[in-house]
Parts: sequence; structure tokens; C-alpha cells
Amino acid sequence: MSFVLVQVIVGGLLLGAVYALFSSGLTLVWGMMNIVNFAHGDFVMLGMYVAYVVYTLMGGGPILGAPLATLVLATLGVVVYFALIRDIMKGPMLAQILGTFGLALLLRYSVFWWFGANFLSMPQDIVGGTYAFAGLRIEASRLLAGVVALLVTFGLHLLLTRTSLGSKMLAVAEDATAAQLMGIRPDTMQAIAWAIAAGATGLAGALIANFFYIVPTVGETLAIVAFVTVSLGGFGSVPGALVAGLLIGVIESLSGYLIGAVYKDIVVYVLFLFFLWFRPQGLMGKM
Amino acid sequence: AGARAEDKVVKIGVIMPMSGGTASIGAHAKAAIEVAMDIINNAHPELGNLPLAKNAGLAGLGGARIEAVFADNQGNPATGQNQALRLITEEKVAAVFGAYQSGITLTSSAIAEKYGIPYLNSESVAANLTERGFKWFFRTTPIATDFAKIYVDFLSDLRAQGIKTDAIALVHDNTEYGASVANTISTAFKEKGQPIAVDVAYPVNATDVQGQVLQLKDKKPDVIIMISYTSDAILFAKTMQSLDYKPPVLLADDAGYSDPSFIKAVGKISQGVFNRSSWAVGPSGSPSAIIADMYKKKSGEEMDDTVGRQMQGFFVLADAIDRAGSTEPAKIQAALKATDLKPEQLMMGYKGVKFDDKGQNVLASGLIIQLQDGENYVAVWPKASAEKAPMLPYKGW
Amino acid sequence: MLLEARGITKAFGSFKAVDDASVTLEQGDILGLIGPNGAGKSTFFNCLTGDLKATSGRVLFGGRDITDFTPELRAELGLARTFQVPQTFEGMTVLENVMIGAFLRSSHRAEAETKAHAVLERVGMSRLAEASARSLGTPGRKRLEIARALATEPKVLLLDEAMAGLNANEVKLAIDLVRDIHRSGITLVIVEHIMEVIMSLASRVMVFHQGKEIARGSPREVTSNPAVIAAYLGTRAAKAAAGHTPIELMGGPLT
Amino acid sequence: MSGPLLRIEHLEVRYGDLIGVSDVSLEVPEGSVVALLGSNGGGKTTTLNAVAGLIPVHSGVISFRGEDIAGQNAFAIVRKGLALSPEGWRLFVQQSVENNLLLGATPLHDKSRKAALLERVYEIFPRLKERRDQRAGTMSGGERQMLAVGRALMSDPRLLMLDEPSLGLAPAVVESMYETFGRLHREGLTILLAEQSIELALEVSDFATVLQVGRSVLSGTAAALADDPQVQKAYLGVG
Amino acid sequence: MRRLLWLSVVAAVAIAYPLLLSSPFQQRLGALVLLYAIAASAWNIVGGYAGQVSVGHVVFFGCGAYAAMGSYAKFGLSPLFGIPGGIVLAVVLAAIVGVPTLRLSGHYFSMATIAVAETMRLIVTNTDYLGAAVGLSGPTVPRNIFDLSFLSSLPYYYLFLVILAITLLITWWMANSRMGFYLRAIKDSERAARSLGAPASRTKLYAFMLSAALTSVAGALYAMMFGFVDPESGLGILISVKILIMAALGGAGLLFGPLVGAAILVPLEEISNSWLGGKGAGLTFVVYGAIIVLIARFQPGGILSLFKRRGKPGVDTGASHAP
Ligand SMILES: Nc1ncnc2c1ncn2[C@@H]1O[C@H](COP(=O)(O)OP(=O)(O)OP(=O)(O)O)[C@@H](O)[C@H]1O
Ligand SMILES: Nc1ncnc2c1ncn2[C@@H]1O[C@H](COP(=O)(O)OP(=O)(O)OP(=O)(O)O)[C@@H](O)[C@H]1O
Ligand SMILES: CC(C)C[C@H](N)C(=O)O
Ligand SMILES: [Mg+2]
Ligand SMILES: [Mg+2]
Repeated sequence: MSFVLVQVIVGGLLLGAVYALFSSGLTLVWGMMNIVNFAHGDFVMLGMYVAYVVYTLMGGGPILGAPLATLVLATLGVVVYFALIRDIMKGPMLAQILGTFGLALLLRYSVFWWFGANFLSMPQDIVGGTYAFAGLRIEASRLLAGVVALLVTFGLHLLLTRTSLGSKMLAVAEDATAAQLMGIRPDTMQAIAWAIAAGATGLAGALIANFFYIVPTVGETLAIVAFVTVSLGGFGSVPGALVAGLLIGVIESLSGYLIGAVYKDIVVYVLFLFFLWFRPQGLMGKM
Repeated sequence: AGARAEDKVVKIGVIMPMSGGTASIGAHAKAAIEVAMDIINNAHPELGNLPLAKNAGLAGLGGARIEAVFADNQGNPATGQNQALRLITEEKVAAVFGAYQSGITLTSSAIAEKYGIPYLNSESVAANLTERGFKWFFRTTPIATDFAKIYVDFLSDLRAQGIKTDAIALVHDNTEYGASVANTISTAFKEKGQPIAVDVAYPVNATDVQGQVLQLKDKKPDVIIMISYTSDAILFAKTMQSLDYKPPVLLADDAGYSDPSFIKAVGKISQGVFNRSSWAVGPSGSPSAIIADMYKKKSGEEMDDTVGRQMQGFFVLADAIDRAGSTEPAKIQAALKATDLKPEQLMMGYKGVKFDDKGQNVLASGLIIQLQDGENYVAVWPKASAEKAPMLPYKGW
Repeated sequence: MLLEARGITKAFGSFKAVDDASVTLEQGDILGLIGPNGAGKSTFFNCLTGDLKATSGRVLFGGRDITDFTPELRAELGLARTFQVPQTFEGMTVLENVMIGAFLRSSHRAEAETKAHAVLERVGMSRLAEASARSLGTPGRKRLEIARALATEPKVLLLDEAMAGLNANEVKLAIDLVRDIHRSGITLVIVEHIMEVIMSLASRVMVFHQGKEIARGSPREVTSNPAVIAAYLGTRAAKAAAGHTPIELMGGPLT
Repeated sequence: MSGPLLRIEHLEVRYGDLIGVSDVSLEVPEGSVVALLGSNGGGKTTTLNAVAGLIPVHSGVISFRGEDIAGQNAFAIVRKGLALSPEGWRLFVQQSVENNLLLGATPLHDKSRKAALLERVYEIFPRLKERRDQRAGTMSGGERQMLAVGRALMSDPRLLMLDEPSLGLAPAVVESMYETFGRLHREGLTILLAEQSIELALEVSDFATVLQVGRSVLSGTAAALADDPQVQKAYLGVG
Repeated sequence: MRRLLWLSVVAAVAIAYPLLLSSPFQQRLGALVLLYAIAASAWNIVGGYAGQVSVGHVVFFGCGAYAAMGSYAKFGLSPLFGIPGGIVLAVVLAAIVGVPTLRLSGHYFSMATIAVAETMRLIVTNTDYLGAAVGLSGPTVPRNIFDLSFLSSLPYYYLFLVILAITLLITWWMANSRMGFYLRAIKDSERAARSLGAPASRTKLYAFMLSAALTSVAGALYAMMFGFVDPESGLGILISVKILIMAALGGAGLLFGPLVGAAILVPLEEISNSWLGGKGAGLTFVVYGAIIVLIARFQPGGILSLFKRRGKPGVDTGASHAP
């Protein structure tokens, strides 16, 4: 294998880890709580702006920005749940698309109104620049995002499969009325799920901000990748999102390098469709 | 319509992207046009030869004021058209100005054509806009064929100085702007007997460009010509640094590279990037420097080529209305056709403004600028207008 | 032979829910299918109706191999069913639910509506025609499913615990309804845990246990079979069954 | 404590404009088994669901251990020691059998008893133990019924409400389940039972209440009801 | 009878509208409402009645738009000639796409349709024959009436009104036919529907194809009115979302839901843009987004579900019958 190809694959893996990171929150609310969140990309965007504000106001890097973004977004998640999601969940699935689409515009253009439309960017070296070894180059900020992606995925997976909190959250997602019969308060569980999902999304945004540009409409660019990642991985499957994210990252990188970048998305979509043909429930999804 | 001549205010409809992915353009354009209105409506003798600057309002219309009515095209050709209709029929504008994206200029100008209202475009580059046989459409900006010629000449000049410019790579997105400009440039070079060596197309608003940068790193072209919007321009700059790749010559085609936020975001790691422009600040005290100052006060941003072209276009339109001495569409149209502005009457570095039958400004031209210190572009070519000598090779960070 | 299943096996992973089961059904039969919970009765049903694809084995209908037919094709041939876990169309009224069945044989709305009304009359649900299916309890839903299935004008009707949740009196009425259905020329397979139903209706009984057939014969034979008592009935139900009047003495089905 | 464990007075429940039950009154003394009888649509399920807090109460009193719980949330009610095995089971079909059971233990204050309670359920329904890792949604009808009852038992309630627990169960299983109820009853559990099999229900109950089109029309000891042929014929359609 | 009365009132208002509010912009707004109502009604067949939430309907829209513009740009014919071509294209594509995707459930179907739409958009963006990113333009100066390029919006308005009426008639007929009943049944329980002889896959596919054909007509009309199509405006996912949002806002699965949705959202969008867009602070979308959020929050079943409250208890707001 040529050396460049190794770099392409490594780059793809790191990119994929980032995809996985910002998809994990989506798979949680979309796959598990069965809520389509069209505003997901804008949650990522908000995470980026929090990180940016932390940087400009206090000069803080990811050490400060990431936890703060997590916190702010988790809070927002709870607010959004109680103010909007709780009620639209009583309606059909379309109501969720309607509500979260409106929310997306609201968030996106509120930020626009406040910060303006200019592209912003964090300084390149805020997370230790670029590591080079054996000719391979890895950006520290991407590596950080990748490592955090693994940790978050692992943590979420454990939470959902090993803890009673996870089991309760799933129970509420499936049948909130029956969950009440178990003494579970659905609102609490849903709010926790939203806090976790939005928090993880905000964290993702803060970490991505370190190597991406920041603009109110950036969520649109990122959301579609998250949607594909979540469905390829299987709705509700956190490990699925990780594997799918990595897969998409590598496929994108490889096809972008070998076939041409304008075709890389086509490759991803076609593979995705092809894949659904054989496994209609996604990589790791349950039917 | 004749009654409008007595109006104290002349309305011009301005269609710009004020929301969506290119909203920053609209925001900048709005500030620029407000500065232009200030210059036209108030007395600014310090601006010398610039038409309409000296006294307040339009002399030809008894000192009437110009008022721009802004409309958001939302990055959508249909919205652009709807807004053109609204501006013409509800706001009763005397002329329409816009609309940045070529596709929207296309649809919105069709409405102006049907209603017989003059439409002036100052920054859309698609060639077909002036090929439609329209009678009410005018364009002041240089278009892709003009820049292509500049690039060819600039690079052959560099070669004459002993710099290797044989293998040229074109990097462009797949939008209409990216694709059409890339096409024109590659044709121009082919005609000069120097076919493009590497053509890297990528989807606009990419999430990642590592593959493309590695491709370039692999192919080692002597010159890279970048045709990108701001988002991708920033991403390319960041990725080139992280993958430690510097082409010997990096030449950008305006757009994202002219956006002040590009310079703020990644200027420091893009030192030495060339760009094409028709804008040069000029020595302090010169009209262009004064305008740049006014613009900076208004918007907080440095003046860049795109807003410069927009302001210039607006001046040309206002000048025509002034000369028409009326807001009657046909008279404005006639005045536009008769436009013959000299370089010293312009804020941009055009050779003049004069429209052919298709409505294209035949005297539009540009120059090459370079981001030498990572903060401000300076004119470096052609020699006649150069403030500094080109700095080579590309420095990056 | 109307319906025949040969060597049906249905495995979920390594677990065989149905293990090499065969059955033949003659025109006019009422076959009772009993067995412990999880014995594979419903799974077997699902293989007959095409809801599940059998791992192996064949299904024949009127001598025609329908193993690879979709459920809707089988319905068209005349195979109808009810579901143990009711699958009513919640967003529709009772009448509309039945119309879905009626549409199989009449493509016009008015015609289907008339037919659905007739079926509702027959099963004694006319009063509820305009009620939402959502408002029905489990027994109501099951009855609605019978009505729906009848509206398809089936040759064979498979009832999966259609009488669960009825009290003694209602069971009696339901038995009459089934008799009536049978009299109109429909062959039936019924799964029930209510022995009274099996004893009153079935002409033959087949007993499942762990996916396999462990006994078959007349209701009386089967309910006195010690293996069946041990695996399924328990002593109390066996005693009750023994005291029950067998179907033959009550006139039996007209075929 | 004096007074019955559960007391329902003039309960009225509506579904939109429709009346589910119009006037139900009954008492469940501590330590007793009470049968709720009545034909289809009589209002048994509605009554139990209203007690559990699954549907809003229009008027009337539901007092549990002296506290009026009408109108409280279902999750709050179950924490007070009231558990329901609902009609239609309402299982968490995506989760495993064992997870379903463990979820049933959520209201427990003393979590250490989980394991023992789980063992108790597995003892009553060995079938569940065999299939503990299976997804609840793939269980057979009878197995689901077992799971629903087992899940209700997991919260170790003071009052266990069962909506037609024998529905879909094989006769032998019904027999052993009722034996178990008898045992739990002797150990002090109070049970409110809606059951279509009158004979069986009266056999295990101390008291019974008969509902007819949404009204409680008759209450008495199970024995009295069982022995009164008049009553049987008039209200229960037996004989 | 009351329904008939209402219907006549709505029809009368629709016919009289451009005469009452006669400024060119208001007329155009009316025409746009009708145009989007056509597209959203077409979507409603699949997304509302069949409960298959397609987020990729823009491919069919694009089929019509490209066929119409293509027939002019490539063959010099009137864009009108593109309509049948667009319908055929859309129906064939619907069949090809529908067979594999309609068996997917819920979100997977939605995602698959997004993937199809995006794939098409990317392919067209890179296909020079179809004008790539530049797109295709219609006749700039109408050669005759068949070019359907009018200065006034009035002819468009009445043309769209007729086509909307036809679309609603088809939808109404479908909803009250066996197919409509089957679709609603399949939406509730595909398994039960099949057991009763409803050919689920085929019915859904037919609905998908019917919906695609009508959507394609909407796309063709759209392109004709604007005289232009490019990958973003003809195949961009945002169009799908817009159509879907309109149907959902008005009331999916209800005959007049999409019309109501369009009648609210189109003017809301255009007017808020006209009032606020020029300020350039993104306020248009803050307002627009907030109103959508509020409607979703307080009327999750869509505006029209408000009037569906009476009637049988427990009736699901999402799936009631057509009038
Ligand atoms: N998808 C599946 N995966 C694993 N096991 C399954 C699956 N579906 C069914 N089973 C098991 O197969 C067995 C047979 O189930 P089936 O529903 O046929 O039983 P049944 O005889 O109808 O029982 P009942 O009388 O309780 O309705 C059960 O033990 C059930 O748990
Ligand atoms: N969700 C609902 N919407 C409307 N009406 C309902 C609903 N649920 C029950 N009802 C009505 O309330 C009344 C009481 O029904 P309920 O289910 O409580 O009776 P039940 O005694 O449990 O009968 P079953 O033996 O059928 O379970 C019936 O008339 C029924 O139609
Ligand atoms: C960026 C500009 C140079 C070109 C403009 N965006 C266009 O579409 O024509
Ligand atoms: Mg069964
Ligand atoms: Mg009940």
C-alpha cells in the first residue's frame, strides 16, 4: 500500500470518529426515543459557538470550552424537551419533523442574528498542532475528537445496556404509559435522555470547532452526515453509529482520493442504499 | 411613469443573499451600498472625480435622493424572482440591482426584462447571463474569460522570471461558479498550449478535504488555482497546514479568498496566497482609500473585492439614473447604454465602464493581489499597478 | 384435501418453535389445536398463513403448493385468520376495519360497506359499527378480527384464541357463532385454551408440545391422554373436560 | 390501620364523551382477594386502570390506605404499593424478559430484594426463566401473560391488581398460577382480580363485586355469590 | 350538505382571490400557494394516507422540472411537452426506488428516500448534459402561449387552480376507494392488512407512483413559472422538507391539509421575507421558525385536526378519513 493511502485511511478514520461523535446524540433521541431531531445539526453548531465564545472571552481552549458546551447544550436539551418535545411527541411523527425543523431555523437564525453571518475559526494551534511520526501526520485536535468519540460511544453504550437508568429510558421510549406502571416518571427519563443527547452533541460541536470553521449554517452541512451515519449504523445503536461513522469516514476519504471528491457522497449514499437492501435494519439495529 | 421624475426619492431594489450559507455576502453588500448611498445622497467633495459624490443627491433629478430597498434572495432562485417582482410592482423601484449568485441573477433579471425595468448586476460571473438577448440587463463586473486571461498572463510573467509554472492544478467546487470558472480557465490555458495538469473537483461545503489535499501533495503541481467559497477555502487552508503541504504558487479566484472572514480565520496560515481583484485601496487620501475607510466604519470589515464591485455597480446605476434625468425605465436604459466612465471616475481598477449590446462591461479588468503578511492583500501585478513585488514561493504559515 | 402442511419446521436461531409438524384439513373439519404456552401453535399458524416463512416443509391449499405465496395471495385463495395479539386497525372505525376484509371480494366502496354491515350483523357487532376500534377491549377486538376475516369470504378460517377473555356466557354465544360460521361452509382451525370450546366444537384435536405433535384424535381421546394431561391440561381441567358433552351428541357440524 | 386497603366510591370515568364506568363502588379489605366480575365491556378494565392512574378519574373517590389517590400520576401510585398487570400486557417488547421483570422492580425501596423477588417469579413461571434472555416481543401469547403478571409481582406490592390473568394461559398453568396466588394471599398479599372465569375467580376470592354496564350492581362474599343460583343466572349468565 | 357548502365557499374564494387581491405580487403569492399545495397534496398520498414519510420527493419534482426545461433547452419544444415525459420519468423512477425502499419501515424509509434524492442531485450536478450546476433555462422570451411564460401570474394562478382541483379530486377518489382504505390499514398494521388480502407492497408502490406522477407535474409547473431549474432548486432536499412541512402543518392524511399548510406557510415565508429579509439579520427565519414551532407545539396533528375533534372518541388525529 502506498504511503499516501495510509495517510488517507488514517485521515478517514479520524474523520469517521468525528462523525460518530456527533451522531451519538442523534441516535439516542432518534433511534431510541423515536424522535426525529431535525435540529441536531444546529445543536452541533451551538456547541461550536459556545466553544468559540469561551475562547474569545476567556482564551480558554477545549479544556474549558468542551465541558462548558456540554453543560450549556445539556441544559438546552432539557429546556427544549419541556418546552417543545414533550408536546409534539403526543402527535404523529410528522409533528416532530415539523417542530424540530422550526426549532432548527429558530436556533440557527437566532445565532445568526446575534453573531452575524461571518465565518469564524479557532486558532489552529489551540490543541497542540499536528503530530508527525514516520511521515504520518495527525492533527491533535482531530485525534482528541476521535478519542473522545470512542469514550463517549463506549460510555453511552454502557449506560444504555448495563444500567437500570438506560433500561428505564428504553422502557419510556417504548411505552411511556407502561413505564409509569413501573413507577417510572416518563418526563424525567426523557429529559435525562435529552440532556445526555444534547450534551454529547454540544461536546461534539466544541471539539469539531477546533478544526472546522464556525458559521450559523454549519449545522446543515453536518446534519446530513449524522443522519446517514445513524441510519447506516441502525437507529438506536450507539456502537452502530461508531462503526458506521468510521466506515463512512474511510469510504469518503478513500473514494475522495481515488475516484474524486465530487463522487464520494454518491459512493456513500449508494453503498448505504445497497446495504439497506440486505439489512433493512441497519448495521447493528434491531428490527 | 413620467410623474416619478418629480419624486424626491429614487428607489433601487437590491436583491442579495441575506440568509443561508452565503449570508455574509449579503451583510457586507448591504453595508457597502449604504456607504454608496451616503456618498450619493450627501456631499462628499473629498471624493474628487467620482460621479455623484460632490453634491447631495442626483443633480439630474433635482437633487433627488437614492434609496436602496433591500430584499433577501435566501440563496434561492425562486425567492429571488419573487422578490424582484415585489420590488418592481410593490415598491415601484426604478431599477433592480443584484443578485450575487448567478442562478438568482438569472431568474430575477427575467422578471425585470418582462416588466422592462433596468437590471444591473455587478458580481455574477456566469457567461450565459449576457447571452440571453436581454435588453434591460447590464453587468459591470469582469467575467471568467477576463480573469482567465489575467491568470495566463500573470503566470507567463512569472515564468519569464524563472519560476516554474508548467504543471497547473485547478481546484474547484461543483457549483455553477466553481465549475464554469474552472472550465473557462482551463480553456484559456489550453489555448495557450498549456493544458491543466490536475483537475480536482469537490462538492461545495465539504466536511473534509484531506483526500483532495493529499491528491495535490501526490501530484506536486507547480501552481494551484483555487476556486472556492469561504467555507471550503478555510477548510483547505487548515487541511493544507495539518498535512504540511505548500504548493510553490497558490493562486485563488476571488470568492472565498476575498472574504474578510477568510483572512481573519486563516490568513496567518495562508501567507503568500495570490488572488485576483479589481480592488486596490490606493494611497491614503485617495478616493478608494476614503471609501474603504467609510466602509470599515460602517461594517467593521476590511473592504474586499466583492463589495467593491458591488459598490461600483451601484454607482454606475445611480450615475445612469442621474444622467437619464428621470426614473422612466426607458430613459435609464438609454443612459446605461450610453455609459462611458473613465478609470478616474471609478473606485475599482476597471479600465472603464462601457456596455456592449449584450450589456456586458467591455472595459472590466482586474489585477493580481497577494496576502503577503497574512493580514492585508497588496497589489502585486501587473507592474503598473503593483504596490509590492510578488513574494515567492508560497509561504503558508 | 383443503389444506395440508407437510413437515413444517420453524427455527428461531437454534430454537425450533415448530418441529416437523404436519396436518391435513378436510373440507368441513373443525380442527382444534391445543398445547402448552409456547408450544408453537401460533407459530405454526403463521407458517400456514404465510406470516412467517417456514424453515422447511410445504403448505398445500386445494392441492396447490402455496409455500412461497405471500399472505395476501393466500387470503385471496380463501385462507383467513385472526391474531392472538389483536391487530386491529386502530385509526379506523369498526365498520371500516371490516370493510378492509370485504374489499378483497368487492372493489367498490358501497358494496364493501354493505357487506361489512352484514358481517357485523352476523357477529353481533352492528351496534358498534361507528365506534373507533381503539375503544374496544381485548374480547371486542378479537370478535372484530373474526368479522374482518369473515368479510374476506374465506374457505378456511384460522382462529388463534379468538375467545380468550370471554366469560362463560359469552363463550357460549361465541361457540354458537363459530358453529354458524361452520355451517355456512367454512372449514376451521381453532386454537383455544378454553377446554369447553375445544370440547364443543372440534371434530379433531391435535396437541402440540415443544413444537412437536404429541397426540391427535377426537376431543375425548385427547383430553384423556395422560401425556396431554401432564403436559398441558393439569388435573383440574382434565376433570372438567371429562365431564363435558362431546360434540357428536349435540348434533355435530353439518357438512 | 383501620378501614379497607382500597376503597372506591362512586367512580365515574369517561373516554371523551363516552362513559367508561358510571358508578362503581367497592372495597378491598387488607389481606383479602376480591374478584371483579362482569360481562364484556362491563367496566372491569376501566376500573382497574383508573385505580392505577392510567386514565383520569371524572368523579368519585379512590382511597388507598386512607389516602385519596384519584387523579394522581400512575408512577406515583405504583410507588405507594399498588401494582397492575394490565389488559393487553403492555410489555416492553424490545427488551429482554428479564429486563422487563427488573423494570417491574423499579418502585422497590429496598433494591436488595430484587434477586429474591426475581427468583419467586421464576418459580411461579419456570417458562420465563427458560426464556429470560428472549426479547419480550417474540414471546408467545401465554408467555406474555406470565411475564405481565410476573412483572407486576416484582414490585412486591401491597395490592396486586390483575386484569384477566388467566387469559391465554394453558389450563395447567392457570391452575398452578392460582395455587400461587393462594399462597401469596396466605402470605398476606391483597389481590384485586378481574377475571372472566367466574368459577375460578369465586373459588379463590373472599369477596366479589359484579359490574354491569359501568355500575357495581352487586357485592358480597364469594361464597354467597357462588351459592346463589339466582344471582348466578341474573348477573353472570352461568347455569 | 354542510361539507358541500364549505367546499363551494372555498372554491369561490379560490376563484375570486386574484380578482380581489389583484397586485401582481399578491397574485403570484396565490399562484405559489396553489403550486405548493399541488406538490404537498401529491406528497400527502404517500406521506399522509400511506404513512410513508418520504423526504426524497424532490426527485420526482426534479423529474418534472428537468423534463419541462429539458424539452425546451434540448429540443426547442415548449416546456409543456416535458410534462408527460416528466410523469413517465417520475413513475418509472418511483417504481425503481419504491420496490427496494417501501419495504423499509419508518425512519429507514425516510432516510433511504433522502439518500436517493441526494444521489440524484449529486449525479445531476455532475452531468453536463443536464446543465450540471448551472441547470437548464426555459425560453426567456415566450415564442407563443404554449411556452407558458407569462408576465402576469394570473394565467399561472388559474392553471394551478385547475391542476390542484384535479389533484385533490384524484386524492379524494383514491382515499375513498379500496386503495385508500388499504393504505390506511397498512399504515396501522401491515401484517393484518396482508392477512386480509391487501397486497401491501403493491398498494404502497401504486400510491408512491401516483404521488410521484403528481409531484412531477408540480415540478414541471414550478420550473415553467420560474423559467429555470438547477440542482438545488429542482433536486435540493430542502424542497422535500418544505413540501412535507406544509402537509404536516395543515394536517397530513387529510384531503385539504396540504392546501391549508401551503396557504399558511407560503405567504408567511414570502411576507416575512419581504418585511424582514432586507434587514439582513436573519429575523425572517427566527419568526418563521418560531411560528412553525408554535403550531407544532399546540396543534401537533396539523391545523385541520382542530376541526376533526368532534366525532368518535379516541379517533387518532393523524389518520381520519377524507371528506
Ligand atoms: N422470534 C422469535 N425468537 C425466538 N423465539 C421465538 C420467536 N418467536 C416465537 N418464539 C418462541 O417460540 C415459541 C412458540 O411460540 P408460539 O407463539 O408459537 O406459542 P403458542 O403455542 O402459540 O403459545 P401460546 O399458547 O402461549 O400462545 C415460544 O416459546 C416463543 O417464545
Ligand atoms: N379507549 C377507550 N375509548 C373509548 N371507550 C372505551 C375505551 N376503553 C373502554 N371503553 C368503553 O368503556 C366501557 C368499559 O370497558 P372495559 O374495557 O373497562 O370493560 P371490561 O369489563 O374490562 O370488559 P372486557 O371483558 O372486554 O375486558 C366499554 O363500553 C368500552 O367500550
Ligand atoms: C464569488 C463571485 C466571484 C461569483 C458569484 N458568486 C457567482 O455566482 O457568479
Ligand atoms: Mg399462541
Ligand atoms: Mg377488560
